[in-house]
Amino acid sequence: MSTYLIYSLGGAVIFAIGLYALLARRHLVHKVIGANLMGSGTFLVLIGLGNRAPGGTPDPVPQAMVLTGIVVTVALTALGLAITKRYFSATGLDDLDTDPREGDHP
Amino acid sequence: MTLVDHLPALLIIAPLAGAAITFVTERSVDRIVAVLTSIIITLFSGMLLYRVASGGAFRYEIGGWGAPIGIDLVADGPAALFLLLTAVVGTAVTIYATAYFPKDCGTSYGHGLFWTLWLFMWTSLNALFLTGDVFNVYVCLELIGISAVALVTLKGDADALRAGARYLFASMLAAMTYLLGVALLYSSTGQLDMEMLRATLTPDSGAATGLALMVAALVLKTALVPAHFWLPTAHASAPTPVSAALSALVVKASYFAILRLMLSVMPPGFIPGAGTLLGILGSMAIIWGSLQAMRQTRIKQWVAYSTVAQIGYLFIVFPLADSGADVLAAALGGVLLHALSHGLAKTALFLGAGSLMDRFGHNEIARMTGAARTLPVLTATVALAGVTMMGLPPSGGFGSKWQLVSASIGAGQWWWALVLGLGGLLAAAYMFRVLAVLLSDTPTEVRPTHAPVRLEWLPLALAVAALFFVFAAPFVDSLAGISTIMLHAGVTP
Amino acid sequence: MRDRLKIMPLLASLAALGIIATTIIGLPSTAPGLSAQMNANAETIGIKNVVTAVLLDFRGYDTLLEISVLMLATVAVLSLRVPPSESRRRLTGESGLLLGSLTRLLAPFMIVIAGFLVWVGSSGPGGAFQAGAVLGAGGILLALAGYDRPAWVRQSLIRVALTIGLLAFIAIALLPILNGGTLLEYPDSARKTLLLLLEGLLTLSIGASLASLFLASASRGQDGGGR
Amino acid sequence: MMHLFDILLVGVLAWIAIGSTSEAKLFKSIVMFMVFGLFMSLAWIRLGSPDVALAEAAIGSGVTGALLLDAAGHLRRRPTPYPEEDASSTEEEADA
Repeated sequence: MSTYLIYSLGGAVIFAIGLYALLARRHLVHKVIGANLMGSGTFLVLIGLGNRAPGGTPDPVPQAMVLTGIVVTVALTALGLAITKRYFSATGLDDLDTDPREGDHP
Repeated sequence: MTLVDHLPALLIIAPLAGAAITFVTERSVDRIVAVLTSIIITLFSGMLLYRVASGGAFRYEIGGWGAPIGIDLVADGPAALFLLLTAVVGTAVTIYATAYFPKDCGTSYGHGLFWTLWLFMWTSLNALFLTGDVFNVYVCLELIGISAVALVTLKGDADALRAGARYLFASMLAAMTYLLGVALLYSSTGQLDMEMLRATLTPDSGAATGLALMVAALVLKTALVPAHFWLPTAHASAPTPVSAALSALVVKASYFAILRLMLSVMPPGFIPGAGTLLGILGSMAIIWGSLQAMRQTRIKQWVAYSTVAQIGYLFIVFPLADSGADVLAAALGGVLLHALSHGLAKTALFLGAGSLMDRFGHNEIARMTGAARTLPVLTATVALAGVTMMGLPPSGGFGSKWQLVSASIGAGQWWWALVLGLGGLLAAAYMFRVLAVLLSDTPTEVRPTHAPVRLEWLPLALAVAALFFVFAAPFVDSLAGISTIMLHAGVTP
Repeated sequence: MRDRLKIMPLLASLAALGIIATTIIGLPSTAPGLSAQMNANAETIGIKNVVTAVLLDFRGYDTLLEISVLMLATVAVLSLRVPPSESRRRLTGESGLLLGSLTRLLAPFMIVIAGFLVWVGSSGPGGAFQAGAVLGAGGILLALAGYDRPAWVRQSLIRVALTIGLLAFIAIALLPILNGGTLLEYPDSARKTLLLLLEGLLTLSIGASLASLFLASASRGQDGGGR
Repeated sequence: MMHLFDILLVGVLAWIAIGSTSEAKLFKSIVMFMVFGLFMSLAWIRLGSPDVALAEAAIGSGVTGALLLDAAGHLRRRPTPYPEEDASSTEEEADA
C-alpha cells in the first residue's frame, strides 16, 4: 500500500464523516463543522492523489487549488456562523428543524 | 489587440471594480455607481454578442499562458447570449432596486450593503458564463453562492435567515461535492481546461465519477427536482429585486455549467444514462413544480414554484443530445431560447408580484381580488408573463417548446413532447388560478403609493419583450451553433 | 442532547465513501498531472517555489477571484451584523490574563513571521497566502485578548483598506492590457517587480480580510468578542 | 515504518473527525475540530506540501477555530426577545 493511497482514502473517509454531519446533525454549528470536514477530506484526496507524480515531487497544481480552497472555505464558514448567530438572536433557535413560528422551543 | 478582444476580461472586471467602489462610497452614490456599471456592462455585452455573431467564438488567455498552464475565458454564442440576458435583467433589477431600497435604510436591509453584494453577484455570474476552466468554475460558484445567500438574508427577519441558512448549506454541500469531482477528474486526466479535457478524455472510471459528482453538485445548485428543497423559501423570502435575479439568472448560471460539462466536455454516452436521467428529472420538475405552484396561497411562493417547473424544460436537451447534429441544434436552440425568454418573463413576474405585494400590503393571492381595475399595469404584467410561462405564441416560451418538440420527434423520443405539452397545460392551470383572482369583479383596497412609476412599467416592458421573443429564435439558433457544444454531435463550429 | 443515528444520511455518506474509494483505488499509481509543464514554466520565469508561481502567475485569475470571495464574505458578514439595540446587551468581555500577556508577546512575533514568509515565498515554502493567514490570525488573537481596536482602526478604515487592496489588484491585472498583453500578463521585464508588489499586497489584504471577517462578525461594541 | 505512521495519522484524523461531529457538547466539538486542523498540518507536511501546512495551521485551525468559538460563545447566551425583533416577528405573522 503506497502513501498516496493511505491519505487519499483517508480523505474519502473524512469527506463521508463530514457529509453525515452536514446532513444529520441538527445544530447549525455542527453542520458548519461537517462542511469543513468535507472540505478537508476533499483537500486530502486532491493532494494525496497529486503525490503520484514520478520523481517524488508532488504536483503543484493541487496544492494551489487546496490553498484557494482553504481560503474559500473559511469565507463560507464565517458566513454560515454569522447567519447562525443572527438566527439565534432572532428566534432563540440553533437548528433549522424547529419552525420558529411554532414557538415553545427549549 | 483592440478593446473588443478584451471584452471577456472587462465584463468581469467592470462589475468587480463597481462592487469594490460601492463598499466605500456613500449610499446615495452607491446607486449611481451601480447604474453606471450596469450601463457599461450592457454596452460591453452587446458588443461581445456582435463580435461573436460576426467573427465567431474566441478564447481569451488570461496571463498570456494559455491552457493548460493558465486559465482561458471562452466567448462563444451561448455565453454571449447568457451575458446579454444577465445585462438586460441585471439593468432592470438595478433600476427597480433604486426605487425599492430606501436611500437611508439604517440597519434594516443589511446595513445598506445591497449594492456591493449585488455587483459581486453580477461579477460572479459573468465570470461563470465566460470561464473555460473547471476549477475556476468552483471559485465562481462560491462567489455566486455567498453573494446569493447574503442577498437572501438581507431583510434579516427569521424567515429570511432560515431560508438563507438552508440555501447556504445546500451551497456548501454542492461546492464540496463539485470540488471532490474536480479532484477525481484532474487526478485521472491531468487537465482542468474544458477544451483540453474534451481532447484527453478517455473512457475510464476516474473521469466519469469525477464528472458525475460535478454534474450532481451543479444539479443541486440549479434546484432541479428532487434537489429543489431550498429554492422556494430562498427565492420567496428575498427582497423582490433579489428574487428576480435569483430566479432569472442564478439558477441558470449553474445550469450553464452543466451544459458545458455534459455537452462541451463529455463525448456522447460518456456516462451511460446520464442524459436520460437528467431528462426524467427535468420532466418531474415540470410536473411537480407546476402542481406545487397550483397549491400556493402566497404570491411569491407561487412564482418561486413556477421557477422550479420552468427549470425542468432546460434539461430536456440532454436526452436528445446524442441523436445527431440536427436534433442537437434544434434542442440547444430551444433550451437557450427558453432560458432567455424565461429569464425576461420571470423577472417581470417577480418584479410584478413584488409590486402587487407592496400595493396590497400582504402576500396572499386570495385577497388580491380586482387588481385588474385598481392596478391594471401590474395585472397586465402578470398576464403577459404568463403567456411565456404557458408557451403560447408568439412568446419565446412557445418558440422554445416548438423546437424541443420537433427535436424530440426527430430523435424518435416522442415522450418528451408529451411532457412538454402537459407542462404547458399545467402552467395554464396555475397561471389562470391567480389571474382569475386578479381579474375578478370585487375590488379590494390598495395602498396609495409614492413609489416611482418605474416599479410598474419596468416589469411590463420585460413581459412584453418576452411575449414577442419568438422572433429572436433564428438569431438565437445561429448563435447556439457558434460553440464547442456542437462538437458533441461531430459538427465543427 | 445527542442526535440519534439517522439512516438516510448514513446511507448517503456510505454510498459516497464507496464510490470515491473505489474510484481512487482504480486510479493508476503514477500520474504526472501538469507538474512537468508547471515546473518548466516556473523555471523560465525564475520563481523557485512552483506553488507560488501557480497561484500568482499561471492561475493568478483564480487568486483575483479568491480575494474577491474574501472581501465578499466580509461584506456579507457585515450585512448580517446584529442590530445595535441588541449589541448593547453584550456580556462585558473579560479576557484571560494569560491570553492577554501571551498575545502581547506573540503579536509582534507573528508580524515578523508574516514578513519572513513573504520573503522566503519565492524560493522555499511560504508566500502571500500563508503570510496573510498568519497576519490575520495575529489580528484575531489581538481581538480575542480583549485589545480595544485603536481609535484609528474604525470600520470605515477597514472598508477603505479592503477596497484599496482589491482595486490595486485590479489595477495590476489591467496594467498589462495597456502594454499590449492580456489581463494579468506580466511583461518579462517587470514580472519580478509586479509579482513582489502583488505578494505584499496580497499578504496585507488576505490578513486584513481574515481579521475583519472575524471582527465584523464578533464586533459587539469594542470588545471584539473577547470571552 | 513510515506507512505505519501514515496509517496511524489517518486513523487519528478520522477518529477526531468522528469525535468532533458526534460530540454533544459544542465547545468540545470545536476544540476537537481545532486539534483536527493541527493533525491535518502534519499530514500536509508528510505529503510534501509545507505551503498548505502553513495555511492549514493558520486558517483551518486558527481562524476557523476562533470563528467557531465566537459563535459558540454567542449561542450560549439565552436571548430574551428584543423590542425590535418582536416587532418584526409579529409583522411576519401578519404576512403569513
